[in-house]
Amino acid sequence: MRDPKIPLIPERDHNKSPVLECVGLGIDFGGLTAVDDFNITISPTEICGLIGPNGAGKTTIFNLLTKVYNPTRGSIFLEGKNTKRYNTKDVNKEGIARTFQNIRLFKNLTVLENVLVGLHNEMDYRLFGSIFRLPSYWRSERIARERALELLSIFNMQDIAEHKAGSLPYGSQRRLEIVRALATNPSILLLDEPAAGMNPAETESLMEHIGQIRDTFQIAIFLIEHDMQLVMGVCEGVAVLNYGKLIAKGTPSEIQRDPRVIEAYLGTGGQADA
Amino acid sequence: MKEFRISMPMRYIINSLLLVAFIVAGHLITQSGLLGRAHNANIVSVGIFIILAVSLNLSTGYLGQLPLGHAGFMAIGAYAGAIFWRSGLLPSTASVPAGLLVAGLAAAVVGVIIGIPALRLKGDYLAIITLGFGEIIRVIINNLDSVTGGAGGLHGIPRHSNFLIVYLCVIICCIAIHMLMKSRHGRAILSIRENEIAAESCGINTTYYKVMAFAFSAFFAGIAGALFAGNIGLLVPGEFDFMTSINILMIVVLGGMGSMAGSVIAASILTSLPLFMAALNEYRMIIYALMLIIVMLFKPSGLLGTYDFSLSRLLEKLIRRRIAAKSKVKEGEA
Amino acid sequence: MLLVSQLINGLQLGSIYALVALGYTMVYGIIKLLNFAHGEIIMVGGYIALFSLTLGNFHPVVAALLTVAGCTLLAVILEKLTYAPLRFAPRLSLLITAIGISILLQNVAQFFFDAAPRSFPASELFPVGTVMLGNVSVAYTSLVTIVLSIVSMISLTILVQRTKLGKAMRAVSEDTEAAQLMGVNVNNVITFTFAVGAALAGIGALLFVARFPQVTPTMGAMLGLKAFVAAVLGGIGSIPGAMVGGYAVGLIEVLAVYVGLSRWTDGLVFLVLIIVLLVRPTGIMGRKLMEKV
Amino acid sequence: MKKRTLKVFSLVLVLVMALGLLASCANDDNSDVNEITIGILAPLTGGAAYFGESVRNGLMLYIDEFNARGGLQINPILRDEEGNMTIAVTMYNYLVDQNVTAIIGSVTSDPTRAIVPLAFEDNMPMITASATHAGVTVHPDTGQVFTNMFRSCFIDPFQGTKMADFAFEELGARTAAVLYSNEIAYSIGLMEAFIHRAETLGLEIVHIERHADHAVDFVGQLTNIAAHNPDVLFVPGYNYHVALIGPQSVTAGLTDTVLLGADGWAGSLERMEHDPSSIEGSFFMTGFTHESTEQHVLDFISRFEAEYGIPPNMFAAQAYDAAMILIAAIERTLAATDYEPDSEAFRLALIDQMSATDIQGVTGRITFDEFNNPQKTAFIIHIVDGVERFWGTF
Repeated sequence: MRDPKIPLIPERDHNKSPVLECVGLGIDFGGLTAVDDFNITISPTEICGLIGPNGAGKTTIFNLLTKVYNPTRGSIFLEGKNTKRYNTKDVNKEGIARTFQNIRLFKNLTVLENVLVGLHNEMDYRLFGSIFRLPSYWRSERIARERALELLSIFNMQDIAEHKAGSLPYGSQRRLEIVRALATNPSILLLDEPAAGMNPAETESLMEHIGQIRDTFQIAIFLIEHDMQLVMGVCEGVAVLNYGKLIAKGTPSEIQRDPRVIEAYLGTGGQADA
Repeated sequence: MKEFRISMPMRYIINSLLLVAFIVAGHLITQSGLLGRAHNANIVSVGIFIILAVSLNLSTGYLGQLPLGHAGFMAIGAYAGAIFWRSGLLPSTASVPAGLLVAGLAAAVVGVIIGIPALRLKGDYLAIITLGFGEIIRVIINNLDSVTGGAGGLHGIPRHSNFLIVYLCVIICCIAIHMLMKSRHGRAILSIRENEIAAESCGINTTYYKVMAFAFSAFFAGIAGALFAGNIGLLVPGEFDFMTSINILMIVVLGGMGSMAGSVIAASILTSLPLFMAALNEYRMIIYALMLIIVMLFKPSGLLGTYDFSLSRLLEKLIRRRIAAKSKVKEGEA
Repeated sequence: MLLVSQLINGLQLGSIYALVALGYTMVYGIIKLLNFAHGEIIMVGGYIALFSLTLGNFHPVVAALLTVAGCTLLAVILEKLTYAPLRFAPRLSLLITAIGISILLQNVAQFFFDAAPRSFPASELFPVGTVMLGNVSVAYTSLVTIVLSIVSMISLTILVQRTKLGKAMRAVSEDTEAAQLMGVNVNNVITFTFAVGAALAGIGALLFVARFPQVTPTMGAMLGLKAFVAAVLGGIGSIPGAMVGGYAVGLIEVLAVYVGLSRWTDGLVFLVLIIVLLVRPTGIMGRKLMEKV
Repeated sequence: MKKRTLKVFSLVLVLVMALGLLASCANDDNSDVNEITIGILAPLTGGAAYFGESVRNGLMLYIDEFNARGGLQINPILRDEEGNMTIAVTMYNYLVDQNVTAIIGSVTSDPTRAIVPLAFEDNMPMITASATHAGVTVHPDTGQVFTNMFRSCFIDPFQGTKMADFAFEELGARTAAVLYSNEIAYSIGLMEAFIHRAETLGLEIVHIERHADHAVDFVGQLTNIAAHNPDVLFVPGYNYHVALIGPQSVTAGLTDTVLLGADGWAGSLERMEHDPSSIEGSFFMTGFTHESTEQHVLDFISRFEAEYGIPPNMFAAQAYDAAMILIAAIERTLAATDYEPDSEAFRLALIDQMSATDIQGVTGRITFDEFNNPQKTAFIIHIVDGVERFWGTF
């Protein structure tokens, strides 16, 4: 039985808004500007999409937000706090969780263990406690296991908890990555092309899940996606990036009508990306 | 039907009883002289190499780094332990465990000092920097002759590494690493091997865990070094050169990176070969090197892969089979 | 005077390190492999030179060409047999394979040629004697070594900067996948890189045995290690870096002896490496590498 | 059923007793002993294999010759210790398990020093042909003599002292420099003794330099030494060092200085076969010379060459003597006592017989001092025209 004193979904203070704010964010790679003057504000339970042609710098923005890269210019505020001094793990502890475009699961660990790594900072026993198997170890491990299984049940994956993560089909791997990210108890979830490689039926169910996750966990979701159907169906706000610059922001319907977006996607004699 | 499982406390009791039985039986057998002295001596060396391999496996197999200076940590432990024992600070009964602890801590401290800068660097750089540190340690031991005896060696070390002491250390080492790995800390270490960026994105303090695994690994290498000193009674710096590090690495790779059982088996076989197959001596290094290459080409995870032996799992399987057979018989009767 | 002759000695040593370091740096730049077996290529080169001069009685030029060709061939065979199948394997596997090859070559050499060092007829390869530069006497071998290594490095730079193959090499080292998409035959380029590195190692082997007339199965180990230190010191992946690093290591060693630190020389080289890596992880002339996520 | 068991049992008992009686009868008189098992430890693989093979060749030549005479047969059990202390200890214990009467070994100092304390406890008679470290026969701290341990080679301090004497007295040197390896115990031992002796003689040490064991570049050290222009340069290294130091000393401008060495130099010319000119005029000390006038030495050289196709080096000659010393002592012990050859009492008697050794070997007449080190003549070799010339005894 799960310890009722520890809630699955922690209370969140939604008075603090916005959850994420970027001001004049930019990065150069050896003289080449990859992202420039990127501004965005995401409110606590917003689902926001980030679209743009290939090579526009979308994943770079995620890498900046999670401090995989350090920005050359600008600031990132997470729940009002400047993340200037944070590194990747601090950013995660402060509330940003992410998935990766090219799935980065712990392939040789089981599905359950992958989620347990996500729950790492939710457990409290020390090195001493693990080697001598103190009661704190047993209690903490038991709670974490239950919680992991519960999180897996979102995507109905609890029965494959003992399978190796690397042996899962592609779609399940993407879903497991989302579960792992959720396990770190974020206030904003970054999804990097969550529907890539999924068939239309899977994408359909993923859309439902994204909404459901937001509703259950009361978190913001920021997602990069090429599948316009998904973006338009699930996002409340959409930002469009081209050549490292934000060219449009607005609701899905506004974006669809924006001439700059159409220009960016179709270009001059170019091919639509999505 | 629910699958049969042995409960946790039961597993711990079974395993503890077996370990106690192993130690007692081993102690009695080696004391009785039943096996002969050569085998007794070999068993002790095997034990020391098991500790070395299992501890290196922590940083190679589990953490996924390639330190090439394991012999350096072994050397620090060996000299620290030997100097402690020769000083006669403590009465003999307390001296042995205290010396082992001193040896392990000395190596672990150096492990942290080396680890903090070295682990900032990735992959090949780590390999080369640890190799460099290993060489530096050897040069220092050679030059600090007033403390270490220099090339002339440190002699007259009490030779108390018998089966009991060595295998108690083997068991402590294996259990400690096993317990570590089956915990959130262990999963954090594995996640770094699997995908460092993802691990960091999950809030894992990768630097902390790298240094921790490294220090753990150094700690047990240091203990193995002290046991080595207490086995031979003589230490010379040349014993802890690059080839010693490579030999330990070879055990780990052939046994299976990430498999404790593999390390134990490979250490036992490879260490015993000079005694049992002296005819192979001339070709042994060639065979090892070829095996290393072939294993990497065809089974990069090593002979046992990441497989780990679990007695409880084996017992469960046997009991399950028993239950299944019984229920079949019952069905037949019905 | 003492210092000047010591410095010339350091330059000669450094030239050899630089030539060997180039092999490390090129291979590392292109497939991110620390080619542990590179030192052993030099050892094999030493034996080829020895046997072609003593058993084969070849003309020194023929012997030198045979050495360079032999090293190149060996490197290409090793690359095709072991590294190529592991192109997409984890880096750790590649590194361990390289260590395996290194041990294998050492022990095969020991098996066939004996562990005992063999005398090398250095005087047959290069003329013995000294020239006076000002009032410092310099051995012919020192001059030949320094000049030959500079010539080799200039030709290499031209090869990499100016030729089509060189451009392909740079492209592969920049981004293997992109180069492949652009129609570069990545496999051939990698093999070619190994071949060039090994050819330089062959020249390094000749200069080494001319200076230190002794061939042993383990002669490549320490030389290779120090050359690797030189490559890292200069900034791995950078050709001028390898030269700078090579000279730096050579001079550090000689100057350490000059100031009376002879017992610490080996330790000192590694200490400098560690300090450089900590202060400037990309080496003196290296570029910052960004991992793709 | 029961009766039959009893019958069988008593029959077996009688048989065993009878066999026991027979066995004890046979051992009443040791003149009947016709085979003695001895152990040999040597590195036959690894870096020290060169020394190990030389020693093995010398030992086996003597043992084969001895066995060919008929009578007592020596049964050698040879084990490879790979130059590794751990393996040496295991192999020593293996030989003990085989109930060997005595052990010849090991070859290099470190593995030998690892074994000696064990062998001392076991009262195992041992002799080494080439382990020169002072600590092989005497505990370096307590000064206790390992009474069971003998050797047929010089010890390190002896050679250092002798060479200082030689430089001062015979060469008239007044200034000296030393280039030694601080990573080799042998080199350190010689260097310390040389310097110590030089101080008492008034031979001024003008410069000391060090090198790593596997160093190849000595020009830096040699250039520093050349700046002091010493009369002699003592190089207590091995032949592979000499082969590199020689030519580099010319490069460094050390042309007027005489190079001196010790038995590590044996084989230097072999290592420099293509150009030995740089060590022309050097002197070194050794335990064996080919230029003997004594017939039994010349016979040994020709027999060795006939057997192995190469001339014997110093290690082979000292090994030949080591085997001779041990087997002669075994013969004397057999004659003097009636203990069983694998008994402790026999071993103790054998140790006594070995201390009483006075034998004419191929490396000279050998007796042992109170530290079980050989008292024998040292040969000085002078390198003239690229060959080793016997300069004289010293």
